[in-house]
Amino acid sequence: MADVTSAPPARRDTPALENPIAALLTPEGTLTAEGERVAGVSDATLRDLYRLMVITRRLDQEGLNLQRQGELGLWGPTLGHEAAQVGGALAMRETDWIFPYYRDFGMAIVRGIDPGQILTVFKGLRHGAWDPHQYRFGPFVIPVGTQVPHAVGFAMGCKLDHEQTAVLTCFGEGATSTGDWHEAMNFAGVFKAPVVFLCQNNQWAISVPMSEQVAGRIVDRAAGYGLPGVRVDGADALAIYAVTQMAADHARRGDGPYLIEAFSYRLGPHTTSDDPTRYRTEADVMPWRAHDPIARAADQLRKRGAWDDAFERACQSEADERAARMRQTLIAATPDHPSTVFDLVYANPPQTLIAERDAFVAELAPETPQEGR
Amino acid sequence: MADVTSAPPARRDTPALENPIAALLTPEGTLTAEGERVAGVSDATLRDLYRLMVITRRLDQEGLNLQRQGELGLWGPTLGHEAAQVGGALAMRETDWIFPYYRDFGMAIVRGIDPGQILTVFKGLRHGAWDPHQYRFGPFVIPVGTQVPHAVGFAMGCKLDHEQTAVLTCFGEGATSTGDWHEAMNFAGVFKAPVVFLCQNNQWAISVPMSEQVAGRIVDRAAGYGLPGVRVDGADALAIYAVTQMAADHARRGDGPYLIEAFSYRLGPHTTSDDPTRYRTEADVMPWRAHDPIARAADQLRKRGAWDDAFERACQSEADERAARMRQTLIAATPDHPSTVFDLVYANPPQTLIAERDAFVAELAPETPQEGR
Amino acid sequence: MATATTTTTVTMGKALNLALHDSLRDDSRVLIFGEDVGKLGGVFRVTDGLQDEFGAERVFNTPLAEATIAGTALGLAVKGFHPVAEMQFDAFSYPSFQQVTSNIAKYHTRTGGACPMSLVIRIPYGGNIGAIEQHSESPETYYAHTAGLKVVTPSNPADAYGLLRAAIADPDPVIFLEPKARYWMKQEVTLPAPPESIAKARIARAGTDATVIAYGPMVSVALAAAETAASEGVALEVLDLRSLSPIDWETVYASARKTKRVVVTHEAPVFLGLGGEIAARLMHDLFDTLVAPVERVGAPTTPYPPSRYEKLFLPDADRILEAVDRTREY
Amino acid sequence: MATATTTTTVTMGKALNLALHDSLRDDSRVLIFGEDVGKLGGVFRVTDGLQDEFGAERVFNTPLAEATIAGTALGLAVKGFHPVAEMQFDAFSYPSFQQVTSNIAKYHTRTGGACPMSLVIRIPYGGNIGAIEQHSESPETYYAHTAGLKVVTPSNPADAYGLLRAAIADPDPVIFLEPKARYWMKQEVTLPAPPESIAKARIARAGTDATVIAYGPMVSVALAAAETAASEGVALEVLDLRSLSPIDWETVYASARKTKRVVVTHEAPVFLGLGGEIAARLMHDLFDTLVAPVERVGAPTTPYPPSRYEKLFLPDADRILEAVDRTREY
Ligand SMILES: Cc1ncc(C[n+]2csc(CCOP(=O)(O)OP(=O)(O)O)c2C)c(N)n1
Ligand SMILES: Cc1ncc(C[n+]2csc(CCOP(=O)(O)OP(=O)(O)O)c2C)c(N)n1
Ligand SMILES: [Mg+2]
Ligand SMILES: [Mg+2]
Repeated sequence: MADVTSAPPARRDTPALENPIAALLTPEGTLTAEGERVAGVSDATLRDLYRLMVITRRLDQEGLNLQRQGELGLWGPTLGHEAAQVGGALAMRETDWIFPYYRDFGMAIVRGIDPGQILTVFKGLRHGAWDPHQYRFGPFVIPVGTQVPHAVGFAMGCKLDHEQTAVLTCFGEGATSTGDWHEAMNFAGVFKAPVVFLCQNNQWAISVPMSEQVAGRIVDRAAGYGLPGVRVDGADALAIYAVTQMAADHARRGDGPYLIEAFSYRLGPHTTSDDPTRYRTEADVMPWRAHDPIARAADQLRKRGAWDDAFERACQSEADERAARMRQTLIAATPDHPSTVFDLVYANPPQTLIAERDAFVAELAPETPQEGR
Repeated sequence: MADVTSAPPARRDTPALENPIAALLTPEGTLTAEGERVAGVSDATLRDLYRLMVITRRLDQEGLNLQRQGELGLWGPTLGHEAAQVGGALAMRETDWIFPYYRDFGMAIVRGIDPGQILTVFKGLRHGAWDPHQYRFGPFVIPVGTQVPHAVGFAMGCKLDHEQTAVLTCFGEGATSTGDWHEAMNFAGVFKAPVVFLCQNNQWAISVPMSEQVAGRIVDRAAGYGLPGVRVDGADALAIYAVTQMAADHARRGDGPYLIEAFSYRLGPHTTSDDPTRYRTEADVMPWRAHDPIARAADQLRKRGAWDDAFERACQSEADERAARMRQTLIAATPDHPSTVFDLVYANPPQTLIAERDAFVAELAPETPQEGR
Repeated sequence: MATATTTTTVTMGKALNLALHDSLRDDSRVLIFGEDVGKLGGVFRVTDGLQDEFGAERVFNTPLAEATIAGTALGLAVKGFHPVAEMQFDAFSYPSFQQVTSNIAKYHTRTGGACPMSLVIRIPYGGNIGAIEQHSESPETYYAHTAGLKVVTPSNPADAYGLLRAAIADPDPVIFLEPKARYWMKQEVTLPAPPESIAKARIARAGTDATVIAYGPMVSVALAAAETAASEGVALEVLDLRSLSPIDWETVYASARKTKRVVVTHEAPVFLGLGGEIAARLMHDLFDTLVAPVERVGAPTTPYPPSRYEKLFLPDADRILEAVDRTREY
Repeated sequence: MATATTTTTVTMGKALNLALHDSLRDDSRVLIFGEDVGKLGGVFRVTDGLQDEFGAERVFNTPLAEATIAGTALGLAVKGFHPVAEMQFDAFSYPSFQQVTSNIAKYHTRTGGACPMSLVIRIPYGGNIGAIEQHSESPETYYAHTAGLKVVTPSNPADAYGLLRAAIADPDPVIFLEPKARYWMKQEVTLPAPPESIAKARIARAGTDATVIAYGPMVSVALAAAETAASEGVALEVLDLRSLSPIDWETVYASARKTKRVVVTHEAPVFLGLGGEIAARLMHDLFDTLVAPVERVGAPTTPYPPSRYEKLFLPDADRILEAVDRTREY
């Protein structure tokens, strides 16, 4: 409140924002030589990034297949997001939390959540498929932008508990148009919450292009909250990993929130319900196909001499084998008893609901969930 | 959509923001000599600003008196806001629209709305007391920040109608924390709506100081929407008038929105229901008392040799005389028939409501509104 | 498109599209905006082709911000436009709740009648489409309980056209609820049809033994139930409310007086659903006329279930018929 | 403050303040935040002195952003805190409607029960305080219709203390509606009292001739009506619901069975108010027991009127007694 008692006119100018991380990036949002040195990402980690991106893409492709084969009601592809999701998630410590958005399949994989279980949500078996506490990974949240205040609240709690926990939350560029996003950014700044905001700017919100969605640049909004921010090449897992790790350290140190804009492109449809041919041409997409996270990581490994074909083959076969398991898990997944819907509403359910449940079950028998389909 | 088809990595950097208006201000937010020359505000206008501020303060004081005397249920003083309200409103053309917030009593006066009528709202006689179309002045809106999208929508309409109309909307610094404010800023930027955002930053939202309310600086948020913005000394009516006029021209020219942060201090209580002694000391307020819009304008007039005691006396007596009239109007104001509450809900009321109204009126008789109190 | 009437078979989605088209054509102040309503034509294609024909000034995408979609609609209404704003799905109208409840519903009052809110907010609602969470809700109680709004929902293509045109022509704010599971329902209609009154209910099927009151997606279910009942010699009257606020009590009472037995059904939870209001009022005013208590068939007091279970939770013809039996065996 | 019980006369505002105080003292995970809850102690002083005693880490002001007050409460609940968030007035809870309806009410389901929403949202509600627009609304239908929430409202200082402590202790999200016109109502109470069950109704006055069901601000009005009725030899039973979701049907039915005549009253509009749900259910289940239709006494279908007229619109003892007469003369 110092500014409140200061003599007029109170300027309260924020000192030119300290943002050493920005200095480690080229204008294109990749690491400078100096940046790569400072970040000190090991070959092993870079190989992990590559491996997990290959797996993510393969499982994502399998998700598409399963949807086409009628095993899933819906699928939202991550194609083009692999670097942001794998790089961002891998950069966080195990003890850190992640509040993802609905497209963060790749982050869930990094966190070790069984992808076959994740898919049961898109099969319509349940609204959420994992225990957030077990994986320190929040549920996929459908109302756009609304997970951002959750992450900030959780981060405020980490600060209250004097923990060294950082919180990562993700969202698309469309989410930055929501009031919740702004309110949460401001809260994070006011409470200096240890949260890293990772915007996965894929330039599309379903059919709405960035130019009809975002006034100005998302990265430039950080300064308006007195926060540092950088825009990173969304196809560069190494850069995203390094920047996210430094931003999380920044948050853990108590220096407050950080905004990262990972700039890439949504190569696939919004979801399997979408028909992009109605609003964009192959000519729009084409230049971005080359902008490939996996190829980029392979190059970086080659440059480091940390690449060999055996490794590539190993990644591929692990991916194929995981995809097969995911398919099995999904197809084997059986619905819970429909009464579960009642049981999950409250931790301490009222008698009235228990009575409704019993009446429901009585009416149900001998029907089975299958018939319910 | 050019950016969408551009080759990766699409930078879409906004060109360094053109902001010639900023160049006309000192770091303290007053006009530079050059600024005063460019703005070319006439002595007559400066005297108008002074006169209207004196009237505003006098009527505001009378509002306080009337509340203390039990004639009003509530009053929210404008003390400390005179420069922003009078300067901002006077800078707009008659054909321009203003979407005010609940504290904009001074703007309503500039627009020629009968202050005695305005007070009937705070007497509890009606929810709104003027025809927005007659004065090109929206109603006072109580839910904080929600008038900002209204202004942007109206401005989008002005653009669709190819009018040379600019729209001014006001709000406090607390309102900048709301989601609606952000969504509206972004809409304005995306649609290049001819709207001027005037933040009356009085450093308090009831008991919440700016430091617990706003992360970063409000003026710095403009750049995040690709918009120009300036912070002006909130006690300098001349500067606010000049900047608002230039910003409105900017908007009329089709160059899009502009953000002005008028930085001052809430010298009085939030409203007559508030008790500031619970959260701030006289020591907090004291330095700001000298920061007086009316004294400032008087100095500026003296410097220009455009000041004389006769003028000062004339302003005072006009203010006193207007205050007396306002009091008369308020005290004379009689409640409408309570059935008006039903009549105002719809333009095309359903039969069901008309029936409810008739039943209500039947039950009412022979009661009178007075007894209803 | 000519104004001469033509008879064609259209889906409800197409009927709504034609209503928007004809409104844009006939009134230059009509605007359409929302998320993805432009080139894509909306996720349900209800605005298909409208931007092409009427231009991006009158039919345009907005940023992802429902509160301000509603708030700018208010501002445009003050400017003299007739905005038709789209909320992409039921649950995604909730961010606009403050703008709709505290401003749009109250602006006519607040401005002493000087600023009528001649706008429409279109909301696809209801379940039964196998969707993920938050895409299948029935929010009608939230809106119908809010004085200052009008709430309308069609049950078939012909009504969809007539009611939407009437809603756009109405000077008050109309929440237009579109039963998304019926977007693909086909019907032969003569268009352009004269605008419907937005406040009138409709007897969808005449009967004498009991009245089933339904609206939106449940009307066709009620009609199916009536078919079955007929085959068992029971003549059900099916009443399509069409307007949820206000309710056309005249038509409701007339039917209830005639059949003396009433079932109300909706997808929304029974608790504080419209069925409660209708049942309370009917049993109050026709306490001695009704021979059985009014039955309600709706959802239990839970969030909308995962889609795999939705058919078990949604009211179906069987549950409606069981309710009818309860009124008849009473 | 000692935990030995003491009997004192307190206002409802003070009782709520003590409940917050004792919850902060007894459970280190309890947090209090919202607009102006810090030094000011809230615009109604319900949080008076709490920041001084428990520090600005556990009792703090937030920016003016209700959606994120609710959203951060969710995040803090996941972190294992028990947030007690304040919305400054009824109508100012609407910006949080999406967070409350789509996230807080559904998070327990969405996380398979792993993340209970052990939080309370306090909302001063109701009219009768001579306030300007948007400070006098009764939003209970919006919340009670939303599955996944619990909705509670006290009518007197003793219940205010007990119910708030129980709400904070409950593992589910509780919308705690505080009848602001009763903040200054005094009562002698013994504190700390054992936490109330949050789901039990209460017979505020026993009677035999008719039951008046009320809650929050209307209970004292109903009791006044009962006094008047008594002087005329009519014994009214007054039932205080206390919990609006779930409703304690057992207690409601027992009273209705006994008196066979029921009036429900609330400040909210009659249309889709709780009275409709209660009337529909009572007349359905006790169709042959009730000797008269259930009467509803509430607000007409208009926005809350300017304060000068509010007394004419608010249900009062006379209108309740007229309704009672209708049930007795039926
Ligand atoms: C509040 C809300 N409004 C609308 C929707 C419908 N919707 C789902 S995803 C989406 C686009 C989101 O775009 P973006 O934030 O850029 O994320 P992306 O899908 O591109 O990764 C929309 C409009 C929603 N889920 N929530
Ligand atoms: C949405 C909403 N939340 C809370 C309130 C209660 N309230 C009225 S004014 C106010 C403070 C506003 O502060 P600011 O925006 O800085 O404007 P000022 O009153 O200081 O001029 C609050 C919290 C409200 N009116 N609307
Ligand atoms: Mg996107
Ligand atoms: Mg302020």
